[in-house]
Amino acid sequence: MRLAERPTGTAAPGTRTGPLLRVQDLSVSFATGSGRLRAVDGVSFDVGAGETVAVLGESGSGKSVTAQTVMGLLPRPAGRIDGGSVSFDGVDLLDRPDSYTRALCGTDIAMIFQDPLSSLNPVFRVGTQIGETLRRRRGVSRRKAREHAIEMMHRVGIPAPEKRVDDYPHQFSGGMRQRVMIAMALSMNPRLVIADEPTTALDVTVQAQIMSLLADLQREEGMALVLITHDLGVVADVADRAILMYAGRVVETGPIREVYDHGAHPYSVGLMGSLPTGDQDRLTPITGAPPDLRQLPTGCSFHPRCAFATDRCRTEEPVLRPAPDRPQAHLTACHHAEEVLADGIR
Amino acid sequence: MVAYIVRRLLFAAFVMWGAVTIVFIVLRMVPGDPALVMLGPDASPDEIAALRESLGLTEPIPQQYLHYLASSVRLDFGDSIRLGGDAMGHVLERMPMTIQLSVAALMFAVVFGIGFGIVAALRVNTWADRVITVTSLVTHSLPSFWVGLVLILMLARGLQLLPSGGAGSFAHLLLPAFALALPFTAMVMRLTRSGLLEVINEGYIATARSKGLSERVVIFPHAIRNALIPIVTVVGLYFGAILGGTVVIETVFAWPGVGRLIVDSIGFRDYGVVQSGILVIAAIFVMINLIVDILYGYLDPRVRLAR
Amino acid sequence: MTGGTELIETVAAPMADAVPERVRRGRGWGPRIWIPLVVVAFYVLAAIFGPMIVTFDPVATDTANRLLPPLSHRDDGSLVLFGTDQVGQDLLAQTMQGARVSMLVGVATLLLAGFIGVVVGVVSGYFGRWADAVLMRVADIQLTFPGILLAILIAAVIGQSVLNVVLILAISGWVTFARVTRGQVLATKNREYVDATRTLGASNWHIIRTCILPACTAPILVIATLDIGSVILAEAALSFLGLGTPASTPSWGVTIANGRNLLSSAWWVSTIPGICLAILVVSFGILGDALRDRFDPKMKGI
Amino acid sequence: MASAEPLLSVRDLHTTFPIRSALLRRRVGGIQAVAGVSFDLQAGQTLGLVGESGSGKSTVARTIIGLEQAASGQVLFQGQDFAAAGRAQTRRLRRDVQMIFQDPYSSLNPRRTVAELVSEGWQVQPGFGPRGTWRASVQELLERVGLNPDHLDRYPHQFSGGQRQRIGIARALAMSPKLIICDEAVSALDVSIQAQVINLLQDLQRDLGLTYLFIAHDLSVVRHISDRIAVMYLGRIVEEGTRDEVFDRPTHPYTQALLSAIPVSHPWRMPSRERIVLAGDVPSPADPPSGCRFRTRCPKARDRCAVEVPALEVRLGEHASACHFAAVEPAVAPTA
Repeated sequence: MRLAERPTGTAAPGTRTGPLLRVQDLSVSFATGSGRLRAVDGVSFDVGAGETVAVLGESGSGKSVTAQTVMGLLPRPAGRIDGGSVSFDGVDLLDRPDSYTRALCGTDIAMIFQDPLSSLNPVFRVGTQIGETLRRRRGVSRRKAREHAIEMMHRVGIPAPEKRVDDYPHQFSGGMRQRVMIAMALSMNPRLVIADEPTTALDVTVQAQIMSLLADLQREEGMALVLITHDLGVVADVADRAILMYAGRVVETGPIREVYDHGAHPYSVGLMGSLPTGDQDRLTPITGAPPDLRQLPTGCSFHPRCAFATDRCRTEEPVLRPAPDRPQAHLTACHHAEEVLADGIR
Repeated sequence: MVAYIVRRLLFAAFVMWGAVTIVFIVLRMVPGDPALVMLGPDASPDEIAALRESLGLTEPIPQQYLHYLASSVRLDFGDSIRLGGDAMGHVLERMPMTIQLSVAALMFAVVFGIGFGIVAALRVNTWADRVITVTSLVTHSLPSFWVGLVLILMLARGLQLLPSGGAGSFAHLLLPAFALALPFTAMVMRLTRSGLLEVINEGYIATARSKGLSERVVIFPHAIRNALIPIVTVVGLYFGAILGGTVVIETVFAWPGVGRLIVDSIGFRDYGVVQSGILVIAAIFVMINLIVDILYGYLDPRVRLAR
Repeated sequence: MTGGTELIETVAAPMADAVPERVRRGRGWGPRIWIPLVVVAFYVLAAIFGPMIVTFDPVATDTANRLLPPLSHRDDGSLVLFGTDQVGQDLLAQTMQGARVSMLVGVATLLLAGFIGVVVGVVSGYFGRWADAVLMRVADIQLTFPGILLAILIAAVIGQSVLNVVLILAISGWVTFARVTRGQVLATKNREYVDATRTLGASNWHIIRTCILPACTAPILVIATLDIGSVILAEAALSFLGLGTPASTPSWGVTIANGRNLLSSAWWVSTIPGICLAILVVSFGILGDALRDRFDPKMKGI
Repeated sequence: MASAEPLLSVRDLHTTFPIRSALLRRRVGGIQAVAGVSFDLQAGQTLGLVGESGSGKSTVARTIIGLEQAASGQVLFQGQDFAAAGRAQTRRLRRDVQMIFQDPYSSLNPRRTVAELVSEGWQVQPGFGPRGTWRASVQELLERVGLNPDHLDRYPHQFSGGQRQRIGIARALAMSPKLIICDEAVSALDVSIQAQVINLLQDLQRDLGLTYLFIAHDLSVVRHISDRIAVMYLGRIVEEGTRDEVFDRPTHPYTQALLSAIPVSHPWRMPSRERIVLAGDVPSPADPPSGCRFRTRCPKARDRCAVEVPALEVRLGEHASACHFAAVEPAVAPTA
C-alpha cells in the first residue's frame, strides 16, 4: 500500500502539489417519481489548501448536492453519480470504495450543516457527540474524549464548557448549537471543512458571530473552507473565491471581488441587481423562474431568462472560459460575456 | 423527576377511578333485576332478596355508587356466586398464570419484532425486507384464536409435538404464548422498521456519517436510540392488548388464568368475579403505562427536562 | 433542516411544480391496491348474493350428511364444496352467511365509531381548551381499558345481538378515529392557509368545512381501511367466546367456535371459515397499507 | 409629520401566550411576546417592522389582524377600536386589513383551485364582491399580480414559490383592502424571485394607494421598501423613525449592532464599516431581563438599565429610541 493512499491523511499539507480538492466534470442525477433530474451537470472546481471558497446559488442550483457527493452522503439509490471525479489530495474518491471516503470524513474532511438542531442527535450529550470522533476513530478513553470536547467547546466560544459539556442539544440556543457543530467538525483538525448554509437558520446578529468565528478559526487552523450559501452577502467578507452555480452548472467563478464587481455572466449580474442595497429606487430582478431540472432548456439553461440570449444560446451550451479582459482566474460560461461586461460598465 | 412520577401516579389513580366507574355503569345496564338474572329462575324469593341486599341494590343509585367505590378501594367485590368465597381472591389466585403467559408473549413480540424490524429496515427493498413485511402483514391479520386452533390441530393433534392445552410445563406455555404474541410481533416489527427508516433520514444521521463513523455505529447507537423512543410507548399499549388477548387464548388452550376465569364466570353471571378480573387487568395495564412513561423520560432527554 | 435540505428542495419543488397532485396520486394505482380491492369486491358479492343462491337455515339438520369433508358429495349427489358440520349444515352456505354478518358488523361499526370519533376529534382538536382536556382524558381512560375486556364486560351484561355487537365494538373503536382526527386537525389548524382564510372573515364552520375536514379525509379513510380488519377480528373473537352474534345469525367466529370440539374429527369446520376470515382481513390490511403510503407516509406509527 | 389621523394606530399593545401544564392544561405562566408596543401608520405609507426571532414582530401583526388575542392595549383602524367593534363592523374591518403570509407553500389550501382561493373572501363576506362576473374578476386580479389569467382552475401545487406568493397577494387584493400586512412575505423566496415580488408590491402600492405594514428580518429588504422603520427586540420597540434616520443615525445600541451585522454584498466598497458583534443570544421571552430587555447583551449597559425600563422617546435627532444613553453617546453611523 502506497503511503499516499492511506486514508488517514497523514501526509503533511503541502507535500503534494495541486489543489486539496479537485472536482472535475461531476454529474449527479436523482430519480424522482416522474423521471430523473440532473441536479449537478458537469461541475468542475478546485479548492486549494487553506483557501476559503464560496459556492453560491439559489435553491435547485446543485450546490448542496455537490457537497453531499464530496462527503459520500448522497442518498442512495435515488442519487446517482453519472460521471466525473472528486479528488482529495490527488486521490479520486469516486474510484475508491465508500469506506475510503468514510475514513477521510471527520478526520480530513468535515462538514457543518444548516440546521444545528436537527443535525445534532437529541438523545446524546453534546460532549459525547463532540468527543465521539476522537474516541471511535483514535480509540481514546471516554474521559480523554470528554476533556477534548471541553477544550473544543472553549475554542469555539461556548461559555462555561465544563458545565455545558453534559447538556443535551435542546438545552442550547441556535447560535450555541451551531458552535457545537463547529467544535465537532474541527475536533480532528480537518484540512477541509465544508459548511452548507451554516448561518441560514440563525438570526442576523448571531449570523455575524458565527461567520466571524469561522473566519477566525480558518485563519488560525489554515484549513480550507468551502462555504455553501444562497446569501451573497454573508460570504463577501470572508471568501477568497466565489463559484456561482445555476441549474446544476457552474456559470461563473473567480476572485470574489471580480465576480461581485465585474460579473461576466447575466445571471450573476441579475442576482446583484436583485439585492436591495439601499440606494436604488427599484430593483432590477431577473425575469422568469428557475427551470424544471427534468426539462432543462437546450443550450444555455439560463437563456429563457436572459436579455442577451441569441440563437446561439438556444443551441450551444456555453463552457467556462476566461472572462474577456479580466484577470485570468475569472471564468464565465456565457457566449456574450463581452457584452455583459460592457453593459455593466455602462 | 419526582414531581413527574407523583403526577403520573395521580393520573394512574384517576384512570383507575374511571375504570371502576365504567364497570359500575355497565353493571347498572343489566336488563331486569341483576339478582334475578344472576341466580336464575329457580331461585327462591328469599335468596334473591338476600343477594339484592348484599349487592346493595336496595339503596338509591348515588349511594350505591359511593358504597361501590368504598368497597373497591378495599378490593372487595363481593363473593363469587359460582365458586363461593371472595371473588377477588379467586382472581388473584389465577393471576400469576395470566402474567406468565402475557409476559412470555410480550417478550417474544419485543425480541422478534424489534429484531426483524431492524433487519428489514437495514435491508430495505431487498427480498429479505419483502419477506419480513409480507409475513408480518399476514400474521397481523390472522385471528389469534384461530391460529391457536390451527396450531393445536397441527402441532398437538397432528404431529403430537406439544400439549394441546393446560399448564404446568414450559412446553405447555409455548403454543399459547406464540399464538398470543403473533399479531403483536408483527406490529412491533412494522413500527421498528418504519421508525428506523424515518430516523435514518434525520440530519443527525448525516452528521454521524460526516464524522466518518462506521455504518454500524451510525445505526447502533445513533439511529436506534431515537427509533426506540416511540416503540417503547407503543409496547406499553400493546401489553394492555396482550392482557386482553389472554381472555381468548386462555379459553382456546384451557390455560388456567384470569381470562378463562372471566369467560367462565360470564356464563354463570358471576359478576363479582368478572369485575374483579377486569379491574385487576386494568390495574396492571395502568402500572405498565406508568413504567413506560418513566422509561420514556429516561430515553428522551427532551421529555425528561421539559417536565 | 438536514444536510439533505437542498436535495429535498431540488427534488420536491420542481416535481410539485410540474406534476399535478391528482396525477401523482393516480400514478401507480398498482397491484397493492387493485388486488385487495378485487378480493374485497368478491367477498361483498358473495355476502350479498351467496345466501340467495345457497340458502342457510340455522335450525335445519341433515344428520345423514353430517361431517362430510370438503369436495365430497351428499347422498343426493350434490357437491359440498366446504364440507358439512355436525348437524349436516353446508359450510359454504354458513361461510357466506358469516361473510354477510361479519362485513355488516364491520361496516356498521366503522360508520358509528368513525362518526363519533371524527366529531370528538374535530371538537377537541379545533376548539381545544377544556373540551380537549376532557375528551382526551376520556380517550386515555378508554385506552387504558383493553378494548376486548370492555367489549366482553358489556357483552356479558347486555346480551347477544348483532346491534349490541356493533354498539360494543363502536364504543371501543371510536378512540382511534378521535385521536387520528384530532392529530390531523391540530396539524392543519396551524397551517398558514387556515389563518389566511380566517383573515378573510370566515366563520369557524366555513374553516372546518373547507380547510379542516378535507385535510382529515385521507387519514380517516386509511384508518377506516386498517380498522375494518381489526373490527372483523374483534367481532369474530367475541362470537368465538359466545358473546357476539347469536346462533341464529352466525358470523365466522360462531362457526369457528362450533368446530372447536370437532378438531380431531372434522378439521374443516373451524379451519375453512378461519381462512376466509384471514384472507379478507389480510386484503384490508394490504389495502390500508397501500392507501397510507399513497396519502400520508408519515402515518406509519398507526 | 403626523398631521392627518393615522390609518392604523396601535396603543400599548400586549400579547401574552399562556404556558400550560402538560396534564390538566392549567395556566402556569405566560410568555410576553408583545410587551407594550405603540406606533402609528399613515395611509399610503409603509412601516417596516424589523427584529430577530423572538422579537414579537409577527405576533404584533397577528394581533392586529385578530389571529391572536391582545392581553391589553388598543388597535385603532381609522380611529375605530377593533376589539370594541361589533360583528358586522369586524367583518368590514376584516376586509380593510389583509395579510400576506410567509410560506408560499403552506399559506394556500392545497385542495382549492386558484379561482376558489382568490374568491373565497367574496363567499365568506355576504353581500360583498362581484356578482355573476366573479370569474372574470378573478382573472383581472390574476393579471394584476402578473399571473396568467387562464390558470384560474389550477391548484396551488402547479405553481412555483414566487407564483404562489402572487396568488396570496391576489387573494388579499380581492377584498379591496386599505392596509396589507406583509408578514415575512418575501423571506422564503430566492433572491431573484424576491426582487420580482418586491417590485410588484411597490407597483400595487403606487397604483392602489395601499398602506403596508411590512414585517421582515431582512434589513436590506425592509430598508428598500419602507418609509418608516420600527426595530423590535424581545417584545418591545427599541427605536422608531424614518428610514433614513434609523439607518443612517441609529441611536439604540441594538439597532446599531443589527445594522452593522447586515451581510453586505460589497464590503470592500465601504472600508470604514465597523462591525459590532453582539455577545450571546436573545434571552427567552418567558423570562425577560428586568429593566431594559437588551441590557444582557448591551455593550453600554450600566446598573440603571437593570432597574429602569427605558421609554421610547425622542432623545437625539428626530426619532424615538428606548435607550437611557442614546443621547449621551452619539451613535457610530454604520452605512450599509
